[in-house]
Amino acid sequence: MASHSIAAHGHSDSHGHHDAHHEEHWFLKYCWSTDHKMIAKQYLITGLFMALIGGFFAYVFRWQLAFPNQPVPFFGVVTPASYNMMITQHGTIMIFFVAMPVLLAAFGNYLIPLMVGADDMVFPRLNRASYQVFLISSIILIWSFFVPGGGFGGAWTAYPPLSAGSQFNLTPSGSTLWVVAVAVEFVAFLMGGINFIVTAMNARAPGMKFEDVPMAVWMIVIASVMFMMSVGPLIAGSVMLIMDQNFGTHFFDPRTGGDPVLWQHLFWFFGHPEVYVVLLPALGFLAEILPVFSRKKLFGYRTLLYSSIGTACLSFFVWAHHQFISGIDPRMANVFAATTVLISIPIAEIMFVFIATLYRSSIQFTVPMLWALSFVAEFLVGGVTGIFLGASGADIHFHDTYFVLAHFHYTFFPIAIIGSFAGLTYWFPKMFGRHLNEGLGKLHFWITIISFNFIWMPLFFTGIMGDHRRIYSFTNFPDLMTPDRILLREISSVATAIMGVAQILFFANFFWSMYKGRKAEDNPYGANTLEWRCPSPPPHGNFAVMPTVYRGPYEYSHPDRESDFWPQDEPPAGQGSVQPEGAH
Amino acid sequence: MAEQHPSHESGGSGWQPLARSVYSLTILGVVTVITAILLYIFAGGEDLIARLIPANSSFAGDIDFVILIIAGLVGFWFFASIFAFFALLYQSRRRPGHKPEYLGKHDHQLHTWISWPHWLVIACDLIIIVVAVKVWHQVKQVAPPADTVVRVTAQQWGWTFRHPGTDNKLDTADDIVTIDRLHVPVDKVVHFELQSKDVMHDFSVPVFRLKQDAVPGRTINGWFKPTKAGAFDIQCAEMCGIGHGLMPARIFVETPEQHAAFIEDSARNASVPGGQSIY
Amino acid sequence: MSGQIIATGRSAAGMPTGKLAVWMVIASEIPIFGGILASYLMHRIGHPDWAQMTAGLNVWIGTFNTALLVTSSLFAMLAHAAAERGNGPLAAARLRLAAYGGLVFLCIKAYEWYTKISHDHVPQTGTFYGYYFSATGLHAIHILAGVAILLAIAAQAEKGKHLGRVELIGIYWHFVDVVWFFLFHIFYIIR
Amino acid sequence: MSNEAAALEERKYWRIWAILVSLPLMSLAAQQTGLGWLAITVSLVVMLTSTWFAVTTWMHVHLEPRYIPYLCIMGLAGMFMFFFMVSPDVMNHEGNNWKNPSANAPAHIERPVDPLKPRGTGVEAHH
Repeated sequence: MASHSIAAHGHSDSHGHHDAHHEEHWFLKYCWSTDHKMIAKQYLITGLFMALIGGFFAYVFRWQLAFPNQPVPFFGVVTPASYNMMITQHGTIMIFFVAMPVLLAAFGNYLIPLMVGADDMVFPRLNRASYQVFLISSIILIWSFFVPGGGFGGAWTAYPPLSAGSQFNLTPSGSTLWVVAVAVEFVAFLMGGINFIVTAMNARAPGMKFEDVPMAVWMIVIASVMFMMSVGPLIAGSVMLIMDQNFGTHFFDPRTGGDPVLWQHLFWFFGHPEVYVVLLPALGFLAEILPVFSRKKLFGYRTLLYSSIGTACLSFFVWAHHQFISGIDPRMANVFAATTVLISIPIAEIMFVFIATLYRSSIQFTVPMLWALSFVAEFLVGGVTGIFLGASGADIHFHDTYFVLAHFHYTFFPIAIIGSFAGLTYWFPKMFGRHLNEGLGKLHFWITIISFNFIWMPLFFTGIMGDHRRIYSFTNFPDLMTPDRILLREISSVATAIMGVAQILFFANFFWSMYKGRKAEDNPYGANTLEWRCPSPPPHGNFAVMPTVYRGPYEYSHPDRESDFWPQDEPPAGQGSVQPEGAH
Repeated sequence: MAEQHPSHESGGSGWQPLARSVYSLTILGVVTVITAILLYIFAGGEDLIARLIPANSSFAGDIDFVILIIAGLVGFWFFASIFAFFALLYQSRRRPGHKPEYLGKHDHQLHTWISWPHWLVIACDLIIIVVAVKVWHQVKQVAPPADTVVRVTAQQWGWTFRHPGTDNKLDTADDIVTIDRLHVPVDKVVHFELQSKDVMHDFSVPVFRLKQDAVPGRTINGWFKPTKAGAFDIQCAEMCGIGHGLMPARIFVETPEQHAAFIEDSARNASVPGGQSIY
Repeated sequence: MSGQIIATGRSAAGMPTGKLAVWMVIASEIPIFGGILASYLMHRIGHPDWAQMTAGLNVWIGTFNTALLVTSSLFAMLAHAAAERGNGPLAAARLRLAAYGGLVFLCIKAYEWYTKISHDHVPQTGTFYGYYFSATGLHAIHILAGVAILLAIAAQAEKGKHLGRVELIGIYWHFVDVVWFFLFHIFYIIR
Repeated sequence: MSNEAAALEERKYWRIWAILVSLPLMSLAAQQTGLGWLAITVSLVVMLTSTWFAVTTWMHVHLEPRYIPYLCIMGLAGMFMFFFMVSPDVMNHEGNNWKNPSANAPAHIERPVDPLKPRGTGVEAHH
């Protein structure tokens, strides 16, 4: 194909410059680098920083809920406006500015080129641009807290007309900056996602067939495709919302033929797949960690892959279960209830695959393994409680109560926090060339997990008892101020504070080990995937010799071998035949 | 670390006894749990939820029943998975002399792990869908004939309730308009017309298991039938701005005599004349 | 691309990396335009009374714009043919013609908007105008970006560099063209 | 690629150009007849055919691997599903236990609205 040869030629003749990365000015090295590993670390640090902000907000409003209208330590008195602002920004930050950058962008950037045996992303400068756009968006978001009127306080779903009219939300510039920040961030992740997809599809090492791709890469690619396919309507919708806010249009304004319900659909058509966009990378980390520390082949590679694709497809048909009672036609609720409950099938299969992987394995309870196993246990709670909300009849009672929040956090805390910790502790030796402190890690793990369950288990019950979300003080509701409810809220809030304090352990461990930790070998865990076949930390260009892949990523404890792992790029005994590039 | 674990087992051989033990153990524990739950639900345990929050409307019991049925079914899966999970964690912990097993690619027996639970999940899903949709249809899609109609108008940040007066018809001269206080007779089917003046609100009465958003520009109809007299909270369940936590209201479920008295003296001192000023 | 990136040269998926990326961009654009068009359609079908506003659109200008875009796409196509023969300067000249077509399109669109606004047919005065301005504006932004990229790639092709990119920008340019087919028929013809 | 083959290909492109220019003229003519149903049918046909021509003969989608058209078709299918699952709420102005009188509020207002000045609700316009 003529264009093929010309394209290849066009790529090959632009070289000869932009070499010798190592001897660059520190600014070029740390802030202007096109190296996928440095960009991944930039995403990681930004995400962790945003996580601190979001976590602090969570502590403040939990404390306000348990001890209403008393000054919160380290913050002061919480006004309704600041309460609304904090819950809104907590949701926005944790979903769009922590889970997405850390799970999808940071680990996607770091792992995809290493795992598929490439030396970098296919579009390094696009990659750098995507991080810089993301940085701008998070700066805009933080800036929006300090503008006159305060940050946007209309909940992270931003239902108009509340979000559209400043005479309603009383945050004239905060609401606009919020929408702008989110929309700009979508653009950044579109660029990054296209980069991920193209890299994983096109830059695979010679001999790496579809079934040899590590599951983490598969999951990140599926998530990027889902994001690409679902975010479009919300980008259009946020343009419309910005025009409603600033140029007096009436897309979502019922007073002149607009329709508020349209925004709900535009938002949730993206908003539900978004949950799976961040879920799938976390599942991918599990699929890497569980086999390594149980020294056993992943159970049912194909089953896991097809279930994930099925989940991805199905998740496009369920969005309106967030709107059962939000003014949609009740007849539509029946359709969406059916599709929503059916999505439990592929998710259940994924859980079965993980549990079955442990059967007759040899489990080693290291810190990453502990995080991965706790993901399975906690996510099961979140998964089964989701059925209550998908079933339209039961959702009448549960909608917008703390039961929803508890369910959501039992799914999202494993995804965003446990998944990130699992990935961080697992790949830390590769990222920074040093080992984390095992004891500190275990201490941090146990405190976090126990306090997490103490935060959210009580809120299931306050939710059933009718506590509605986003209410800054229950003192106005006599039915909700019974002693048992107050006790449950206080347990949850105190646990929140404990968990917040426990994170100091992690950051201490993180930064101390980064410089003082035990030096890490290239392949400390005896893992098969390609990222463990290059020095840790990998140099610019990753591999001394570009690897060739001969087998799947999960060949552990093979009966015919002395060592219990079999790296993907180790030539089979006797034959060293290199398959041509771009086979299949 | 892990290189010292050569394994000379071929996939599949000798795993069945252990699998059977894990299966039977799991199934045993789970079946006991599920039977206990279901027995509890069917043998007069419907008020499991009602012990947490009173069920004071005609359909509250049905919604609680949906919740409990789902609790039984997903409880089955939850305990099955957790039981198998921890059983496996213990059974296959790393210890001397314990060799991990290599999975052959075409070991079809292993796929019983996936296949039969998979069909069971589908069966449970169908049950849940049927039950949930049935109750949803009865609560949200159809309504029994109305004994009385009230108009509920939400705005930032308060509620306006328009009761039909003595003639039991809305939009007449003798309508009673109250702020943040809704009076309804007990054991009567009350239809409500839900409207919003500015942003989205949500008319929610937890003790009735009743919740419906008020969308500006739309009129949404619903119904409820209180079964116990008393005064209960009305919450706004949709974020509606700074005062979202500050728009509580009370619903007064009254015996016929109390309700007649309420209409009586409201008509006598028409505090809000006709309520036309509200609109 | 930057550096001696081996990854960029690979094509394990059976097509050049740049082309794959362009198709991904197109696949991610489809929901953006699809979302706004679907929202417009369900409003328009629900509001027969919008006909008085849709009747204000000048269908002749729209048709001329369509022909203009098609012609500009033709030149992008011819530039691709020239590039495949390795004739850089010819490809550059044709790319520039395509870019000028896009610029003229923008000028006509600007005139059209001007007439609308001068009749007080601004987005504030009706949801239809809101949809009209945002949809055509979104498309105009894509045209603007396309013109810029066309000129940049023309400058490279002049020196015989990156001839492979001529085809890539061509694909994008045709896609913008196809989007305009939909906008034109939905806004101007069907009304 | 030899020159005459190239010239042949360019002539093909010109032919497609002629088709693509004449198709909108057809729909224009159909619309000028003033028959609504004719305009709609013709323009739908023209929209799809011209898209088909552009995508196949200019974007050469048939030369790409199979998953490229599938991906684009998936996106289109998603938008169709979006339309058909959302229009019951947005396109209809009344449904099961709800009605939307504000949708019939005046769609065209003479002066731009001051976004800061609240106007009456559609409900009010309805009464």
